[in-house]
Amino acid sequence: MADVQTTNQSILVVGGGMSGITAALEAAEAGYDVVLVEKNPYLGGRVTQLYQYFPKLCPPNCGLEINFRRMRQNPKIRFFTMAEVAGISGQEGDYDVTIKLSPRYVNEKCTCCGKCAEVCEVEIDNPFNYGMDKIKAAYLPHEFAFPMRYVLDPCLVGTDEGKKCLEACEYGAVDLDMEEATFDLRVGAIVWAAGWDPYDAAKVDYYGYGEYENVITNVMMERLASPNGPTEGKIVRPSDGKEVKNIAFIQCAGSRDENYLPYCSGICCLASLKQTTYVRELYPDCDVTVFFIDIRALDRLEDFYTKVQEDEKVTFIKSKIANITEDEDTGDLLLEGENTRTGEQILMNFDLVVLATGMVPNGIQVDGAPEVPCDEYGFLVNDPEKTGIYGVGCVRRPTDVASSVQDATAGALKAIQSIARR
Amino acid sequence: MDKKTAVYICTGCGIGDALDIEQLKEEGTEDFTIDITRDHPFLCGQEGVDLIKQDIEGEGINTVIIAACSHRVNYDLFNFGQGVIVQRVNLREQVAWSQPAGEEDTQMLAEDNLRIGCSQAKDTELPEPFKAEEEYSKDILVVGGGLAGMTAALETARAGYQAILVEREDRLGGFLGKMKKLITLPYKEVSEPGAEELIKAIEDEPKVKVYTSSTVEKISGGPGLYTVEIKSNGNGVSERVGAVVQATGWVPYDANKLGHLGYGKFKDVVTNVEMEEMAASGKITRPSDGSDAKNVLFIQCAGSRDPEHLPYCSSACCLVSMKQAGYVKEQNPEAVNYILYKDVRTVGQAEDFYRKAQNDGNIFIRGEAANVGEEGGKLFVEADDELLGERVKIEDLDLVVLAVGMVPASKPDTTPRIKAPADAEDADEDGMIEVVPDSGFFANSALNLDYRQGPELPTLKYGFPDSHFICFPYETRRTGVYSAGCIRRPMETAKAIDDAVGAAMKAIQCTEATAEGKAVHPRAGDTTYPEFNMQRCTQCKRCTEECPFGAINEDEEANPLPNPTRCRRCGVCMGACPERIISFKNYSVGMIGNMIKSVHVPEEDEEKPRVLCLICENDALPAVDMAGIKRMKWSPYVRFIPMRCLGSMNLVWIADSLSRGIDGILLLGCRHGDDYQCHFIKGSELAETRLSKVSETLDRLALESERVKFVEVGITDYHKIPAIIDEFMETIDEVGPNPYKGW
Amino acid sequence: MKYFLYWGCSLEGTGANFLVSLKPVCEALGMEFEEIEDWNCCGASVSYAGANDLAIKVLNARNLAIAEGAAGHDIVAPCSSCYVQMIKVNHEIQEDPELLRQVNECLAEGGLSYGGGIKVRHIQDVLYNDVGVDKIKARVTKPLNGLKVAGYVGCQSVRPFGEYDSVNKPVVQDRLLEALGAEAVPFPRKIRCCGSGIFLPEIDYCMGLVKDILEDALNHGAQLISTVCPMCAMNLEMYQGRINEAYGTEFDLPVVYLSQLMAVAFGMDLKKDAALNYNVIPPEGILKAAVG
Amino acid sequence: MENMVNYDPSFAEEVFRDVDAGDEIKMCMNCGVCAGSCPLREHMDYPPRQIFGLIRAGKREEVLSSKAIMLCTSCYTCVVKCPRNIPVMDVMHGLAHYALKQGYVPRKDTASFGKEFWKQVYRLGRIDEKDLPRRVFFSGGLVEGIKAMLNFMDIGLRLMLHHRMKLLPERKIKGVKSLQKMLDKAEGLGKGGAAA
Repeated sequence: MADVQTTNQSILVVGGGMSGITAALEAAEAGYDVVLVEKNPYLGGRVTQLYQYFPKLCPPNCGLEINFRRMRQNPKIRFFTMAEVAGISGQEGDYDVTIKLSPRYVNEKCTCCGKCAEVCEVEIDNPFNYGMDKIKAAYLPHEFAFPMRYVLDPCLVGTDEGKKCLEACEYGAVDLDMEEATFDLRVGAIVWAAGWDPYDAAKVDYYGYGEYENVITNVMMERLASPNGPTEGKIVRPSDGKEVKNIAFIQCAGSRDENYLPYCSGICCLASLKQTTYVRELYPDCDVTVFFIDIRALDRLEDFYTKVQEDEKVTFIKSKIANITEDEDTGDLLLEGENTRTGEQILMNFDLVVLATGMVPNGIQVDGAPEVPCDEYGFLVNDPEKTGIYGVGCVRRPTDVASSVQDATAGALKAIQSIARR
Repeated sequence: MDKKTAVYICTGCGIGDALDIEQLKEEGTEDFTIDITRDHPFLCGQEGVDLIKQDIEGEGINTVIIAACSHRVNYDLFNFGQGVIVQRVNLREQVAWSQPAGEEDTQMLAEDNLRIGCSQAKDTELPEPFKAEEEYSKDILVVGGGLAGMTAALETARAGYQAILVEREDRLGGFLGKMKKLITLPYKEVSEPGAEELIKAIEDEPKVKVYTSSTVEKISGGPGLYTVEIKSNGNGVSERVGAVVQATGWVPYDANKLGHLGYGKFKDVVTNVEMEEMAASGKITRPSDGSDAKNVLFIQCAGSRDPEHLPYCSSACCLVSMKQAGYVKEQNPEAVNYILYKDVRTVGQAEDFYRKAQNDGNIFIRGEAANVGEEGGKLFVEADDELLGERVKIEDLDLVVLAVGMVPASKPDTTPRIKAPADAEDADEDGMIEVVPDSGFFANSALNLDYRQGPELPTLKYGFPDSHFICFPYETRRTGVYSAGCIRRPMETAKAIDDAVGAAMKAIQCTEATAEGKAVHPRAGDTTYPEFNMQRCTQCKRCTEECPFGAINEDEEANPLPNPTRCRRCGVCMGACPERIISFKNYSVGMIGNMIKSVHVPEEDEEKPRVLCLICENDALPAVDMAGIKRMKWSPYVRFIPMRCLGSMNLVWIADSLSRGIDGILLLGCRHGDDYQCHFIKGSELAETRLSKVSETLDRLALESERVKFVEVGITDYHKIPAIIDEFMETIDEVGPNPYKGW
Repeated sequence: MKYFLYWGCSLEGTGANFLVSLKPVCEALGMEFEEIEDWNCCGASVSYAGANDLAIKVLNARNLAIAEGAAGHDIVAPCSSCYVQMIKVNHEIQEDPELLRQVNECLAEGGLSYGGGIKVRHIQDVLYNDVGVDKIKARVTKPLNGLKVAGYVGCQSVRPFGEYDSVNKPVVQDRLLEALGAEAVPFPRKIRCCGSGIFLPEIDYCMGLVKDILEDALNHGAQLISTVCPMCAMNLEMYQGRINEAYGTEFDLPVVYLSQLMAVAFGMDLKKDAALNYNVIPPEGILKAAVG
Repeated sequence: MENMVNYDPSFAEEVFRDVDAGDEIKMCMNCGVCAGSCPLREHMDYPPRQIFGLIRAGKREEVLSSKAIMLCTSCYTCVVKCPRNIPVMDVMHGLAHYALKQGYVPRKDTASFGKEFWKQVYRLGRIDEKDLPRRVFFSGGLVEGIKAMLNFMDIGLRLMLHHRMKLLPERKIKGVKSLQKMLDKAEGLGKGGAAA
C-alpha cells in the first residue's frame, strides 16, 4: 500500500505530538527528508487534549495550527497516522524500519462530510475525552483533527451498522475490508518522540480513583474545561453534574513516591495551578485547595504561582493527603492528612478532587530494536557513545511543552549529525 | 505571466444542494476573464483532480480557482506545482455548512466569495524568491564561550557547518571552567565538569574557529548575509556568517544587595559562586581565618523568589547547593550541612539527587532566614522553621552560603534612556525616556546589531531575551539570531546543553532557508517578500518603526532600507504604509482593495447590509472553519477577507469600503497585551492602534464609529463566532444602512 | 496441602474460638497441619518496650529455623499479629545478609540456624490462593443466604508487603465471605486499626477507634462482623459494653471469626466445630436465621 | 527571643547510631502522610514527621519524653504509605525502646504492659493471657492493681465463661533456656543502646 521512497539520508520521527512534530519540522525546514509516524488517527498528541497552556493560558491548537501549516507547505515531510514502529534493524546511518498501519476503515476519499456519523447508531467511549462521554463509532477524533478525516471503530467491521456507514458515504471513502498493513523504510537516523501516558491513578488505591466518581485526574480536568470536551467547558461533578463549589487538587498523586513513581513528574504543579484558574474563572465563588509537598515553579513560571497565590479563594496546604473516603449519599469526599505547617489534622470535605497524576514515558517497545539505554524509570538516556536513535521530549524526562520543543529541536540536529557522519 | 484562468466549483459536501451552481458560475465570474468554468460533484476525488490536470496540460491553464472546501484541507491534492497559481474559494465551511440551503442570501454570499477569489487570483503573481547579489554564508556565529556557547559551536560543526565562537575572556569555559563538579542527567552522582575535554574537542574540531579575548563590535546585514566585526585582542577582524547564537550566559545576583543575610558584613558569608570557586581551588575554608569549614548552612533563594530582588526562581540553585553540600562532606565526613529552603525544586529525575542529599545526612529546613549573625567567631542563622512551627537558631557555623540566583548577562544594572519619540508622554525635560525591556536598546552590549531598532535582542520583563511563545521557544524578535542557555531563562546544566543544540539547529536551518529565499518561522517556506516602490516614499518612518523584527533600516534621509532576509513576511510594513508603496507578489494593498471592491453591495432598499470581516488567517479564520464544521449558523451578510496578520491591515481599505457603501467592518485578530498570541508579536495590537486613528476618516465621512469594530478571537473560540458576528450585525441594524451605497 | 500451623498464644486463650473452628474447616478443605515443635511467642508488637529489634527478630527466627529444620512447609499464621511479626522478619532477613548473619549468630547460642527458606503466609492467603473460592463454594452446604457481614480485615493481616491482597483496599476476605453466600457490605473502615496490642493500656484512646469501626459496620447494614485476628476480635467484641458506657451507644454486634462462619456454612456443628458458644455476644440467632 | 529552638546535630547522630531504624528518618521530606494516616494521631503531642524534625533539631528531651513515640498501634498504615519508604512504625518503636532504656516513661501503662509482656516471653517463651494483665495491673502497686483488676474483672469473667481463658497456668516451652541465651546475645548485639 503505502509506497514511501526513503534513503539513508532520511530521518524517521516516531510520535506526532508536540515533540515529534517539532523534530520533524525543524529537520525538514533545514532541507532534510523526514517521515513522521503517529499511532493516533490525528497528529498533535497529548497537547490536543489540553484546554490551555501555562503560563499564558493560550490554546494549544494555536501553535499546532501553525505547525500543521508548516507541514502543509513542506514537501520534505511525509506523515502517517495510525502508524507504529513494528521493527528496527541496522545501525546509525542505515536503519531498516518496519511501520505497521492499523486500519482506519476510511480512505483518502473522505471529504469529512459527516454522513457516516449521521447514520451510525453505535456509540463507543470517546477516547479523546478519556471515556468521559460517548461518541459515534464513525467519528472525527476532534474538530481540529489533522488530517481532517473520519475514523471507523473496528467494532463496526462485519456489522449492519458498518454497512450503513458504507452505504451512507457518497464518495466511496468507507472501506471495511481495510486490513492492517506494513511497509518498510530505510533511514539514517531515528528520533523517538513517543511522549508519555498519564500514570494509572487507580494504583494509588487509597485515593479511590475509579471507585469514587468525583475523584478525577488532571488530564480529565483538561477535557472538562475544554469547550470541545464532554461538558462543553463546564467543570461539573461526574456523579451528578453539579457545578463545583469546593475543589481539591492533590499534588504528587503517585509521583515522588517510591511506592509508585519515585521521580517528580515536573509539570503537575504548574498544571494544577493552571487548572485552579480554569475553576476560578468559571466559578467566582468556588473554593480551591491545593495539597502539595513542594511547589515546583521553575524560572519565571514562579510569576504564575505568585499570581495564583494572590487569589484569596485559593488555599495552599503543605500536606500529602493520606486517605480519601466518599460519602455515599452526597458523593462528597473526605480528605485526611496533616497540615504540616500547623501540625493540625486535616479532615476536609470537597465536592471534587483532582489528582495530579504524573508522566510515564513511552519508551522503545520494539522487538529486536537496537538497544537504547534508559534509566530505571524507563526514560531514554541519550548516550553520546550510542548515536543514531535519539529520545526527545517526555521520553527523556518529564517536562513542559517549551522544554520539550527545545529538546526536540536539539534532537533534529542530532539526527542530522548522524546523517552527516555518513 | 499572462494568465489562463479556470474556475472549478465542487458541488459535493452539500454545496450543490445549497446553491444554484449555474447562476454561481455566471454571477460569480462575470466581472473577470475566466477561460474555463466547470463544476464537479467530487472535485477532490481522483476524477476531479484529473479534470483540473487535463486543463492545465491540455488548455494551458496556469491559474486555478477552486471553489470548494476550506484551504486547510485537500491542500495536497490541489497542488499543481510551482508554475500554477492555486486560489481556494470557501463554499463549504463558510457557505453550505453555515448558511441555510437554497436561499438568496446564501447564493449572494457564495457569489461574492467567488468574486473575491477571482479578484485575488487576478492580482496574484508567482513569487520569485529573493536572491541577494552577495554570496550567502551558512556559517554560524556563536557569541559566548561557556557551556552553552561551546556546545552550540561544537554541535554546529558536527552537523557539517562552520562555527565561529567568540568569547570575551582569554579562555573558553565560562562558569563551567570554574566548577569543581557537575550535576546533570541522570542526577545520581556528581560528575566531572569536563570543561577541559570540551575545550579540547573544540580546538581539535577544524570546523570551529575560536576567538578568545574578543568581542563582537558590530553585526550588519541580515541572515545569510551578516558581516561581523570582531575586536580580537585589540585587532579588528571581519567574518561573514549566516546566523547568530547568543549564549552570553548569566551573572550571579549581586550579593551586596543581600546585606540582611550578612553578606559584606561577615567574611564567612559567601555566595554559591564563591563557594564553587573555593571548592574547585582545592579547599573549603573560612575566609575569616582560613581554617577548614566544617559546619555549613546554605540559604536557598537568596534574592530569588523575592519581589525585592529577583521575583523569579533561578532553577539551578537547589541542585547546586546539594552538590556543594557534597563537597563539604567529602572534605570532612563529620561535617554538618544545613539547607534552608522555601521549596525543594529538584524536578524530574533530579529528585534522585535530593534523595541522595538527604541520605548523605544533610539537614533540610523549610523556612526563611530571619537573621544572620556572629557569636564567638562563628556564624549563626535564625530562621522560622515552618515545619517545626518555631523560630530556630543554627549556631556554630563556619560558613553560610547564599544560593544567589541567575541574572541574564543581557540585563543592564540601570535601565538605559534614549531620545523619546515625538508623541511620547513620559519623556523627561531633556526629551529622554526609559527604554522598556521589550526593545532593542535595552540589553547590555553583546551583539551590536546594526539595526534601526537597536543593537541587541529585545527581552522579556526580567531582561531575558527568551521567546514569549510556549510552542516556539526559539522564536526571537531578530530573524536569524537565537539565544541559548541561561541568557534566555535560568536553567540547570542538562537543559542548557539541550537548549544550545536546539539553537544551533535553528541557526543552521535559518541559513538553509534564507539561501533559498524562503522565510523562516512562522511563514516558513514563503518565498514572497515586500517590495518597496521608493519613488512614492515620504520617509514617514512607520514601516521602520513598526516592523516587529527590525527588518528595515534607515538611511540618513530616513529612507527605509529593507533587508529581505530579515523579513518574516507578516506584512505589518504594508499595513503601516500610508502611501501604499509596499507590496508582495501575492499580497498587496491594491489586491485586497480590489477584492473588497469585488463584493457586490446591494442598494439600500434591498435591505441587505454588507459587512466586511478582515480576519487573521492564522487563528481567527481556522476558528470560522471550525464553526462551519460544527454546522453553526451566522449572518449571511458577512464577507471574510483573510489577512496574513491583522497587522498588515491598511486603513485605506476601511476608508474605501465605507465610501463604497459597506455598512460595517469587523476585524478579528489575536489576543494582544502581556500574554499576546499574535504570531507576529504586535500585529493585532498595531491593527487596533491604527483603528483608533480611523475615527477621523469616519468623521470626515460623517459615519458612526460603531461601524468599525475589533474583536480578539482565539483559535478555539469557534463557539463564539456566531455570537460575535450576529452581535455586530445588530449594531449595524441599529445605526442603519451606510448612506454611501450606490455612489 | 501440608502446612505448619503457627497459631500462637492467643488462639489457646482469648482467641480459642478461632482455633477450634479453624481446624475442622481446614481439614474439610483438605489441608493438613503440623505444629512447629516447641514454638515460642512471636513477641507481638509491644515487645519493643522490653526488647530491642534484633531480639524480637531472633524470637521469630527461632520458629522459622525450627520449621525450616523440619519439613519446611509454608507456615500459616491465623493470628495477624503473629503473621506480621514473622513475615516482616523473614523479609528483612532475606533482603539483608548482614542481618541474617547476626540472627544466626544469636540462633547459634541455641544450636539453631536459619537459611531464610521458609514462606510465611496468612490463613486468608492460603484459603484464597491455595484452596480457592470455587473449592470453598463447593463445600458449602448451608449458604449464609445474603447474611450482611462486615469483613473486618484489620491492618496487620495484609501488611506491610501486600503479598496476597491490597494493603489499602483489601478484597480477599470479602471474596471468601461471598463464597459462603454472605453479602460483604461496603466497609471503608475494614482496614482501620482497632488499637491492637495497646488497646488495654490505652483503652481511653482506643475505644474511639473501635466505636468508629462498629458504627461504620452498622451504618452499612452489617448484621455481624467477621475477623481473622484474635486481637481484633477481642477488641471489637469484648469492649462493646465499655464503649456503650463511654459514648452512650447501644452496640450489641456479634463479632465472629471467618472460620466460624465457614464452619456454619459447611453445615458443621455449631458448638463443637463452629464454637459459637465461645462468643460473648451470641451470633447463633442471626446465623441460624440466615442458614434457615 | 524565648522558646527559640537551638539546632544541635549531636542528638540526631545519637539517634542514627543507637536507635533501631533511627537513621531512616534522614529521608523524611515532611509530607505528613504518616500523621495523616495514624489512628491515634489526635492523641499525639507531635506528629511523627515532627518528631523527626525535633530529632534533627536536637530536641532530645522533647523527643524521648513525647507520648507520641509510645502511642503506636503497629497498624503499619504509615509504613505502607510513606513515599520515602521510611518504616515510621519501626522508628517509633525504636525511639520508645530507647526512651525507656534512657529512663524516660512516655506512657506509663503501655510501658509496663510492654515490659511485662516481654518479661513473660523471656521467662516462658509464651504469653499467659490471664497472668499478663494481672502483672500489668500490679506493676503500679497493690492498691492501683486491685482497682485495675476489679475494673476488668467483668471482661475476664466473661472470657472465662466462654472457654476463652486458659485455666491451667502457661508452662515454659522446652527450649526456654536456649531461647534466653539467644535473646541475651541479641540484646547485646543489637542496637538500642545501653540502659541509662
